[in-house]
Amino acid sequence: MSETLLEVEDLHTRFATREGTVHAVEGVSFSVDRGEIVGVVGESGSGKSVTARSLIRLEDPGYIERGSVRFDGIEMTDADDRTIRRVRGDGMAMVFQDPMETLNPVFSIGEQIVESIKVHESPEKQGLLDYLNVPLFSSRGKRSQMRQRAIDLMSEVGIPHPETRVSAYPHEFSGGMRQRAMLAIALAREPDLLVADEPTTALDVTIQAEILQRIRDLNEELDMAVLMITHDLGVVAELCDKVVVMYGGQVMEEGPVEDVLTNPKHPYTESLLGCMPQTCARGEPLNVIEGRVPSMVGEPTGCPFASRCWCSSESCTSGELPTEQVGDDHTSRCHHVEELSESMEAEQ
Amino acid sequence: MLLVLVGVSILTFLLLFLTPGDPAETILRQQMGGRTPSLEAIEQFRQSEGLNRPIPIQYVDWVTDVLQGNLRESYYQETPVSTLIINRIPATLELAVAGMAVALTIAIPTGIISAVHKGKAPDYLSQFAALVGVSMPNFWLGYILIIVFSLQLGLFPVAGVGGLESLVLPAITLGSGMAAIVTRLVRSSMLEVLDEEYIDTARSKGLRERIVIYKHALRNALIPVVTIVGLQFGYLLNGAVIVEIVFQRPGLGALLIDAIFARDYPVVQGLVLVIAVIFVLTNFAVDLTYRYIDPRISFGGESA
Amino acid sequence: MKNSRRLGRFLSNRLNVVGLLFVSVVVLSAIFAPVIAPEGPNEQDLFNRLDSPSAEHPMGTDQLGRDVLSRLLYGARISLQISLAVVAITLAIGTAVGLVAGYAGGWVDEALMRFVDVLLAFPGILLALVIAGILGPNLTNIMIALAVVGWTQYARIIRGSVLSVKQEEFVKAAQLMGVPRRRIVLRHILPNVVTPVIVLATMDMAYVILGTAGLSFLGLGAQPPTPEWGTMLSQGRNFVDTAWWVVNFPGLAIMITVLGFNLLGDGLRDVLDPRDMGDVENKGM
Amino acid sequence: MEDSITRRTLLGAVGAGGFVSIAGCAGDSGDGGGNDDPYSSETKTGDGSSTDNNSSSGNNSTATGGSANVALSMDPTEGVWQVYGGVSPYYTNILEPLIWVSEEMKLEPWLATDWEATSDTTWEFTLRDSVKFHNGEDLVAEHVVWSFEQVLNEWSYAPGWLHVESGSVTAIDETTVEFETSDPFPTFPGTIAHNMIAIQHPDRSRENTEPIGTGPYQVEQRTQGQHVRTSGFDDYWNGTPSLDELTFSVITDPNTRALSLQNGDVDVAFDPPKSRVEKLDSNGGTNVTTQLSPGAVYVGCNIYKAPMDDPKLRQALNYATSQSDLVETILSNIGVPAKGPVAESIFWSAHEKLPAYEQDTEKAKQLVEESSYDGEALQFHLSNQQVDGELLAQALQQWYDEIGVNVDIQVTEEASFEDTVRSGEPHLILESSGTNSGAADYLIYETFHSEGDVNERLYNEEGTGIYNLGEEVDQLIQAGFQTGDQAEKEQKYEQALQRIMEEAVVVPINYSEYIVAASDGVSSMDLRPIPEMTRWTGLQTGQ
Repeated sequence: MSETLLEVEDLHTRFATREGTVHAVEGVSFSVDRGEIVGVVGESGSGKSVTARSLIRLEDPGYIERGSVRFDGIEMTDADDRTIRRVRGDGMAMVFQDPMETLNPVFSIGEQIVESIKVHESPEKQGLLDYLNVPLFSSRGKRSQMRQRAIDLMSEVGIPHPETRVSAYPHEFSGGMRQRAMLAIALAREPDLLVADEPTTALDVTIQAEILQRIRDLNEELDMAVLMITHDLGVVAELCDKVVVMYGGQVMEEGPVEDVLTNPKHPYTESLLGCMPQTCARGEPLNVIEGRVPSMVGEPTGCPFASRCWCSSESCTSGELPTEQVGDDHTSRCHHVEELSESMEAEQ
Repeated sequence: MLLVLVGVSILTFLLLFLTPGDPAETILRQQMGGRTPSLEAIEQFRQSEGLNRPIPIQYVDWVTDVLQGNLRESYYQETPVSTLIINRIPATLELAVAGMAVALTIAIPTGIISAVHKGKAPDYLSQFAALVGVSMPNFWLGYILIIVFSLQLGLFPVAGVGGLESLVLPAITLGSGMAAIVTRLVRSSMLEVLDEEYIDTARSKGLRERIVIYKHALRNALIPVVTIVGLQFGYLLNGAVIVEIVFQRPGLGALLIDAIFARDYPVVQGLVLVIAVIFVLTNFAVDLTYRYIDPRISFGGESA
Repeated sequence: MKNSRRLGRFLSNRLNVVGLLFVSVVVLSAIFAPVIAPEGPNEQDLFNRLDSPSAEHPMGTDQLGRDVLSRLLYGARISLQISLAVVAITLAIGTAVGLVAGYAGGWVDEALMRFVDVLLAFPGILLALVIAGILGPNLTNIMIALAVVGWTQYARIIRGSVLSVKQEEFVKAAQLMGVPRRRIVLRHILPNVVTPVIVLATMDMAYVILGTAGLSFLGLGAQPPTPEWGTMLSQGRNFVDTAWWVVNFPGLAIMITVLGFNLLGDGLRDVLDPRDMGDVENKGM
Repeated sequence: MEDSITRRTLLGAVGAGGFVSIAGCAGDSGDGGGNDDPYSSETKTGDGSSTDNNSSSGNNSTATGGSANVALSMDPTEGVWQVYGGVSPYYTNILEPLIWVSEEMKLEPWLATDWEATSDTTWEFTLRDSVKFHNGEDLVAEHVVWSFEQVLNEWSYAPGWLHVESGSVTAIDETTVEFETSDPFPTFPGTIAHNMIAIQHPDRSRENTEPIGTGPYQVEQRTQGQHVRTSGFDDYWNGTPSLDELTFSVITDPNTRALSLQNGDVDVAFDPPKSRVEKLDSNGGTNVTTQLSPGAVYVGCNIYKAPMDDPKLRQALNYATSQSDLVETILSNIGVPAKGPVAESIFWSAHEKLPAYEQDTEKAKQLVEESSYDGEALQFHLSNQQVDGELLAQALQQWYDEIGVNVDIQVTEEASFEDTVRSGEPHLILESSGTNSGAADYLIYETFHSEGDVNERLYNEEGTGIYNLGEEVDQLIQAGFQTGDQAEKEQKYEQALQRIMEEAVVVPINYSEYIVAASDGVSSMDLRPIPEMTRWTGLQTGQ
């Protein structure tokens, strides 16, 4: 049953900036099974968003230095444009963080969903004039059919009065409604995997809960796997089956949610948990692209968390990080796993 | 807008009073085919034209006439200024539209290519070409085009107004400078848009890059372009004066030059006023277009 | 430190270097014209008219047998003088109006800005053309005309900047502490507008040179025998195909200068904080 | 009729610059009228390219059909021509005056076959028989009366210019018209031998811009500011027009006119730039004809403005000038070096007898030394319409500089140029003179007489003037002006001109020629000293 849908292995994504090369993602590996909800958690600048973008090859202006992203048997890192488009069109859909900016302001919501349906139906045949809705080049009958489908999708994601709102423009929607619309755009492609990059960060708490609920429902109804990128361990706890904790472009800890949250095997996870309910301020927008992650400029050495870690030792500042198996499907990348377990047990 | 128009009319009217010396004698001498007018004739002319009265009253008179659609009569052409202007508008309009078409035809693809290949050879090349375009005095370009395309290749007539063929060179001359400006604009606008999140959304749908660029990006990138292009209409009028002289097109620009040199003040005033009004109205129209292509701006909003 | 990095960035773009080079060539020509020029700009030789380029006359001779190269070199002085003068005047007027409007606010601001709107309702060169045409043809009048048309954009930038700086806490604080207005303005506002103004002024140099050439072409230019480029180009137009050097060298001189200032302006805009340039555009009616 | 030969026909008087056009038609001369031509003789014809027009335009036997396009510098559709239905009689041959002006600047009977002065102030004109208007009607006296009334009412200056008031033109019978002048006006026939005084049919329409004239070509289509297309008028009284279609295109820029010809857009181009003449002539496909006009170019000295009031300085300027160098270089050998201010082709110009100031820089320097000049910059004004004016002015500036005289050149637009001149402000003025009609006396009167147009204002207000030497010259000019005797006129004017040149009131430059370029196929162009009077009836195009 637990068939692997997405397999990420030793992924390195970098950015060339004036200040130097930013190592945004540095050897990340994890996997997502069909129907599974996996959370990727970390602070702003931890490389989790870049990881998500790399999966569907939207890492530009960064570039994948090495590693592999295998989706449903397709190696994404060296796929041609056509293959990438096909995967985007019906395999892997993405929902971005800020719904205020991810919808094209000049096209109606309906149009943007319809486009998604079109791509899904025939990813190869994309005529520019058809997509521009130039009369002779796009069939009206087909369009109204797709429009109906768009309305269905809108109601599926919980947009009220979809018949009237289908021709509304993004600016006429509230943030929550926009994120639902984004969800509809993603669902239009009937994806096997939904990559959600902080989909609720920019929203009110109540709406956040609704959206998360909607994602969970979709996951159950459609058997759609979800990769949830978030900085909020609460979201992870509520939604995910598995969690990947990232810091400094590297995976710190990975394991079943319950395991990791109740029994963290990495100092960083632990400190994350420590600040969980209130201190984790919500979403300063992550901006790896402009190279504002100076800590990640240059070849990383040792553990990225070492400077902030309470138990760091000399061994932490250089060399490869070990990957320690700390439980069933639970790994931690820390030199001090042993001591950590001991001290934690002692605390308890 | 109304306030601006009032200001425009005042300024236009006052232009006449920049004239060094007494315009009456100059005008009369020309009306009389070069003969020196007698002092009585000058006085009489001042009387009949109301030049003796206080300037504010002259202005009110003039505006009253203008509001009734009466731009007065040319001193030398013995034709109402409005007729002169209306006769000349088609040639200029044709030129402006063709120039604009040339500019956009060159600028939009170039701007897009430049933006898509930012920092690479095509970008530098088109940026440089665009700058060369704005940096060339357009009358020089006009003559070069005449030499190459008319005299050497024999493709187009040297001058005049007629079919499409006589429009080609003037339109290119006029359009090139404008093209340069618009190219830069399209480029920067495109670059800005390509950085937007919704472009990633579009790509993430599995859309072809072509559709992403020409549908999602271009439509947004054109919003500021339309504004500026509209505001650049004045630039076209600026250029039209020179192009009309180079290619001997009897348009508003040529009329203005003749009128200025002949001190035909009613024509100068009428033209300046009409051009300014066209300009203001264009800006207003641009505003409306803007609302149309950018759904975020609602119709019926304030327009002050 | 920051400046040297900026310089590095400026020089890293080849187009900027080209711009700097062009402008330097023109400036040096202007300064050293008497040294470099083979002849005086107005030395005629009626019996060697329209000679094609040769060792003696690298750019040939014109309708009166004058050395084209020498005239171009001296012409650089004229072009730079005109554009510097116009830019200086527009800058002075624009700054004054912008500061007054922005700082005074209220009806003063309203009145000044309406006036700016009115001026902007005329296509620039056309208005300059009418003004210069009515005043009569000579360089002074061209400068007046271009200045009348040109100052408005400076006024807008500076006013906008004043308004935004006025909102800043430290200015309010300074005001409360009784620091004289003049000091506040000079200390806090001017530094904020220097960047956009420098960029605009550089570009304006180009605009003025081109505008002068256009007006000269229409017969409103320099009085003979001034070796003004626009006039040279315009009067050489009878020779487009018979004596190309008479037309095309002045044309190139204008183009290179204008191009140089444009490239330089672009480069400066990129290097100096680009964010400051945001509000240069006018915002409708 | 050979074309492509540079034709130096030294003919009678006529205007060079279009802008002086009607200027001089004033004056109250006392020349005898009648059929007698005041400018007879003394003309030599360079080559036989002309035809006797009374019979000739009737090249009917060789009528070939075809079409031609003539590029003009003036706009024949300008508003001022509304009185004629919107098309100018200049150049187009659509409308004709009572009297034409011949190759020799003689008055040539045209729509009128004969005229005579019946008293000091009355003239009787006999009209030609069976002249047909374009609408098929015959020309009768009433039409002439109507046409004059139109002109007299349309142009405020017309009554003063023609010395005829509205209402004083009457039809005596079908073919006889009587004119009553407001005062004795001996040059009346010469004055109305002018394109602007054309005869038209009362059915012509101002509103629909439909001219109806008697000329060899009739208007087919008129596009404001662009062109007038005409077709041959088969019932023309003076021969059959050779072309089916003749178009006049407006191309105001001289260079563009030349380029258009080179490009084959037009067949004939008036007044191409002198600098292009060689190219146009040597080019395969085009050739150039030049024709002496009654125009002259000279530098006028404002003798009432210090230091120009010193004759020594004025003479120095003359000695500094080489007319032949100017003609040979700047003017590309087009035009004739001048010795006086009146075109050599006008019989009283006294060209032969005037003293020549040969260029003599040393003498000039010495005169400057002796003069009251002390280094101030002299203001040298010229009009922007003056063809080659800036080049001439700059060449002079250099020569004057060599003798130590500083000159500042001021080019002003035509409109204010005349004002500036009459204000007495400039020291030196580049003048050009000419006439568009069969009358030329005003050339000397208006410029050098104290009550002439140029000097009148200052003379009356301040007792000064510009170019007027005073009582003696005034009397000579007055005498020449009023005499009917040609020998006496010649003598009086000559004496006046002698004084003018002795006192060096002017620095003569050249007598003007105008240029017409045409494609090689074009032949039988019938150029006249007055370019506006060029005849097109016999024009042939090779193709």
